[in-house]
Amino acid sequence: MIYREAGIYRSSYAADMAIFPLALDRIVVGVVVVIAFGVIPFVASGYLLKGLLIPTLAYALAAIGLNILTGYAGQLSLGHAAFMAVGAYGAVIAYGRYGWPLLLSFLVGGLAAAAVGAVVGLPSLRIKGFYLAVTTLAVQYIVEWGITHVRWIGGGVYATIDVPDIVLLGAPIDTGPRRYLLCLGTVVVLTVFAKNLVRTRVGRAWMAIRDRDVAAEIMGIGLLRYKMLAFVVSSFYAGVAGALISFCFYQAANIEEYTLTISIRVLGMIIIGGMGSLLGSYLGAAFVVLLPIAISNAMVAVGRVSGGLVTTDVRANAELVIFGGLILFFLIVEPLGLARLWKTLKDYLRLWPFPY
Amino acid sequence: MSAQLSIHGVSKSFGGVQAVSGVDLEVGPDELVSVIGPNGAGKTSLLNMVSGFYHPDRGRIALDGQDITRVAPYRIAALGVARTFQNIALFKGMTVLDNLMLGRHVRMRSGVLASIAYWGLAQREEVRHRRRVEDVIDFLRIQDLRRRVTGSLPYGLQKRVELGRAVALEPKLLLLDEPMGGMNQEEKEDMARFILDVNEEWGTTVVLIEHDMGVVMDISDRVAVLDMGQKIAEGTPDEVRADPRVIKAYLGEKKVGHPARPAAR
Amino acid sequence: MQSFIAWVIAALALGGLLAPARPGSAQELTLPLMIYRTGPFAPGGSGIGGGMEDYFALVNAKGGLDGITFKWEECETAYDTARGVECYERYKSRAVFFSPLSTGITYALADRSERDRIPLLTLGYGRSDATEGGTWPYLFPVVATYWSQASAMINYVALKEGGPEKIKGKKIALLHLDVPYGREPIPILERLARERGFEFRDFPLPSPGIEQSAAWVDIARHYRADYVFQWNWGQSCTAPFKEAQKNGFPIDHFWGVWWCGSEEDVRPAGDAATGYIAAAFHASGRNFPVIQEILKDVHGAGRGNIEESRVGTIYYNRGVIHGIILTEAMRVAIKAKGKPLTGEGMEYGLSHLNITRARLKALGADGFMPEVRTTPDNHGGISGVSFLQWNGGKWNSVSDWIQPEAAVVADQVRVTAEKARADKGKK
Amino acid sequence: MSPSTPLLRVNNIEVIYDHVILVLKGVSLEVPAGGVVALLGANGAGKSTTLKAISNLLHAERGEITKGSIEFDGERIDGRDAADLVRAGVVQILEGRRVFEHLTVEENLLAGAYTHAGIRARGDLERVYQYFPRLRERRTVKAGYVSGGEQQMVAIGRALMARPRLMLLDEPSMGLAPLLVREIFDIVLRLNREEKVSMLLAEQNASMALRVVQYGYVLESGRIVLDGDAEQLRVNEDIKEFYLGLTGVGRRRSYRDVKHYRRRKRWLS
Repeated sequence: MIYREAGIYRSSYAADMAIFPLALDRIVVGVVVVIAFGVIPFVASGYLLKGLLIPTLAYALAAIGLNILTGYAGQLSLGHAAFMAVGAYGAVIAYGRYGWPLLLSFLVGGLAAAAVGAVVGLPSLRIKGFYLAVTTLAVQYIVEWGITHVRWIGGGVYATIDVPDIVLLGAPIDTGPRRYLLCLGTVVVLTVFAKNLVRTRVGRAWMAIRDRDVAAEIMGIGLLRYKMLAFVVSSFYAGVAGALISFCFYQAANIEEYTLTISIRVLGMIIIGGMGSLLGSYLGAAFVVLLPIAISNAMVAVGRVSGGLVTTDVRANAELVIFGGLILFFLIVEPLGLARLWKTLKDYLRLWPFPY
Repeated sequence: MSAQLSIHGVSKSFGGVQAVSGVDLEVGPDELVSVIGPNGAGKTSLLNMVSGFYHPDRGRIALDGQDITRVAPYRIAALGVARTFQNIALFKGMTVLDNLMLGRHVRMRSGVLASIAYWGLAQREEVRHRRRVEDVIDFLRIQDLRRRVTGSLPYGLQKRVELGRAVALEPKLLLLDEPMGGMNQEEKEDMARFILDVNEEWGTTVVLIEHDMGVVMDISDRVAVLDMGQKIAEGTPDEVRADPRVIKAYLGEKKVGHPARPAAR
Repeated sequence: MQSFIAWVIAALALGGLLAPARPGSAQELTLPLMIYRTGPFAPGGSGIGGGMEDYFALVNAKGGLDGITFKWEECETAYDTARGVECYERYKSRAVFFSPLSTGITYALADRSERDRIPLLTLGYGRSDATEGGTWPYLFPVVATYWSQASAMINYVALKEGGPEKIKGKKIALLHLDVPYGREPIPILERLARERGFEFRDFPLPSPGIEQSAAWVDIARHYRADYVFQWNWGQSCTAPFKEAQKNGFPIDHFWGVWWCGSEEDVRPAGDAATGYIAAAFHASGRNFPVIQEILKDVHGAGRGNIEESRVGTIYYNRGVIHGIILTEAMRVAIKAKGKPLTGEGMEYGLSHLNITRARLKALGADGFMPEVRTTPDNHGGISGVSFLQWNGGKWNSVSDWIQPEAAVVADQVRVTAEKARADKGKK
Repeated sequence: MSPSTPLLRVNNIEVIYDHVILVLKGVSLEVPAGGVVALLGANGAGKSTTLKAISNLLHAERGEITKGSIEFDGERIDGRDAADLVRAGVVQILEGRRVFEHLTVEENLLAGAYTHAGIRARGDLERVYQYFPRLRERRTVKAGYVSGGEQQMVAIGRALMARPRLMLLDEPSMGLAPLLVREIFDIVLRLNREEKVSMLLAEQNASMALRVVQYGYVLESGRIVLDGDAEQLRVNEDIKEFYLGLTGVGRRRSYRDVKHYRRRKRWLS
């Protein structure tokens, strides 16, 4: 009975339709937001910010993008990294080469990715499931090829463009905390947008297509239009995520950081985190980005304690085995992802201490 | 009486099998017309052509005089045609409320940009349509199910929610494919009540496919009978019930409508 | 219950995340080493790591560097850039240098390292234009770059053909992964083709480059190349041997970049690889005093960091040359800037290297590696390149230190460095 | 086995979905050897869950039996895996005619014989075609393209191929035309008489079900609220009103006259 709903009344539809109708949820989220914006940047080490939190946030945004497409609209994609690459290069070119303002450059990156997404979305009317995934795979190769071979985009031999010093509205974004706040702000705003989108008309239309496309059509939802829209919005998010990764994390747009492996990793995030859940996108990104590092750190500790007994080779490989094992473990405990595990925990707390 | 839905000489074949051949049917405004016939007689195919899933090989379908023979399903929905499915086609991962709100889709306007900004246009629109949806919720007496995920609901309630989703569209023509299938007596009675209310009080034209002859004969204004893709009879329930061809093809020799009479076995 | 276990594991993992790193003592310098021991390229990472650590152990065994003994801590990058960045952030407060062992990680760290004043040693990888110290003050491709290597390969072709004039009209093919790394030598080879009068064509392989039969039919039957250079990585280095054999291409005219020149690259091909030639910026084998000392004082004392059987292999020796250059740079840094050693001191050390023949002799590394000289403006990258031939059992040196075309490389460096400066918004 | 031991005995079982949702709250029932028993009840009362608990198909829907026991032929079968149960002779025919749509009718039937491949299957196939001559005509047609009634026949025929001793039928009449409903029930009865297959039948169509069974249980909200032999149930006032749609005097009331309020049921659910 820790997590209570009883005694909470809602007197207007607007209140009933709020993102967090429960006061307790609102408090929890409020506290998290205050800590994330007001405490972490001031107390966290550069390592925590630059090595862990920034990549987690940026990948969470990428995962939200893929979740919109796959978790909400039900369209499989293996080309997500390609959209991220387009966003990264688009933003870096706009910012570095043409000197456009930072946020506008992010927007440019997102829109460039969205444009590619629209093209990729076209076949989705006729091609479904795995077949669609394979066509999106083609995008990965085409985008990689384009960026490496078209001089104007990739800038020549290295296909790598360095990000100049970041300035936002006159303020240099040069320290760990500032980069983190830029990243956090972007991701939070886009998360709120995504939440609004998925809880209203467009989002419902996507979920309808995901659940039963035939019935969606009969309710007046034009499949092509909404599938395309899902691709466009999803790749916009991926594009901005790619821009964040290159601006705040790698400080360069480098095509080798947006390979098929990354698409699969982001797909892993939403599977582990939970399909069709924004919270799950965060949890999944944290799981995939942080857990291997945590295990690696734990292994360093094992190395210190054991002296030379556990060799570095064994430790490095144990990391993979443990990480793989944990993925298996969590998916067996909760195939629907961490977000569902969280919900089950809440249900459990709602009834606690009674079993049913 | 000008027909609201008129079907003229409609034929459709699938891979050489003639599913529907040369069927005519006129349904007037506010009428409740049932289409009956054996499994595989072409009833659902006919419904699918009206709602735009299949386009007929021959023939013409018109809604309020407007030709909809080759119009896409989602545009037909926007013209005010809603339907339910034989095997329930609810959006199972979504709540009852969201399913019903989806019924309002064609009546709403918010696009991506209005939606992401939410507080403003989109919220006002959501609230406005939520009110209409609440009317449907009250009408179907499913107030306690608003937040339930439809996939977890029992079958009969799923059927009810599916009807609600169709009704939420405020259709002028409602197509129901076996709404009573798999229901017990009590649920059938409720469902019959809802269909009659939608038809009589809300003035919605209804085309109904149903196997339960008790229901069909009690609530229909007219009944059309299909067999092997062709219309073999049409008339008031009493006329149809007495038609020897209908008895042979569909109803069987025994008198229908009183299935409870214990048979001596 | 199940979820309870899950939470416990998660908590433990989190504990690992926050585990504090202990600082080293005054006489002990902890070196964080980025290594990759997992993934498809693990032989490279583990070999280089082992060689480097063995060399540091040798320095320790000899009493340390100016009283400082080394400790090292490995950070597994799994050859993944994000992991590399995390390693950097985790260890940067205690690091005086990093050696990322990955071009991707190098790109991602280039800016940070400059800001944090921690130099990056990128031996034989990374950006070739980083030799331009003005643009990249904290990047050190000290010995040789891809560009100097490519030009040295052309010079070696000329040598084999009997003189610079004899290369005229020869056909040279570049078989490469179609990724930035594989495309990197193209501008240099194109330019040299124009200047020296040979023909050049590149044959890109879509990643991962395992399927090469079509490319080889083109190279051997249609283009009829005289020499083929391969610029691949991992399995794509091994794939060509059978194809070359099938198409009747003379294997001693098939040469590899130094990342296609390890025992691990040729052994799986069996006889098909016998006669293959690969570039290197260090020697192979154990016949050098420095390696013998390691065998005696490190492995002999039970302090080896790798299976003894791998000592003297290509990747191992590449680790040793890392160790030598880092130690020499530290020596220069301490001499000029004193103790304690800092990243800035290390930057000074790496940009004032002068490893002469005499110094190499003293280190027991004469013939093991070329002479190396750096200045703040020129971070090296143009030392000699050696060529090794695989005889079916081991690599034999078949050349002297072949010099690259310093002028051509420098010109190319100037062009791209200018562009990079523009990207970065530097003047 | 003594004659008094029922073929199937479900003993006070409790089923929970998703660790938290209690669906069956102590259900007990018996099917005698050679008997035909009906399980009546509203949608969501737990009829399908009871059948799936018996054939151990719950885990696919994240359900589990937390209390009670199930005995078949005097042996505990709860927890035995579903394929094992099929070999032992317990076969379920799922609601909604789940046929393999992309296989032909005959391939569908043969799939039911996977527990005993080879020559025996041929003979069994012949036997199925005797009961369902219509399936013989359509043997090469993909099951996805045959009519709903024929699909139901395929589902029952497929179950028959496994040579069951107990068939669990979930809503065999759903979505079928009146003539077909009668045909299906006739075949079910013939199978019972001629093949000695015992039947447990979950049905909405109470009037039809009560005509063919010997005994019935009424399930509401996860509890058995009433049981008795078919004749008793047919005359029960509540059954008449809520399951058969009869007015107090035994006449069927019209769907047009249904009131918005109802008499309370006498059982407590």
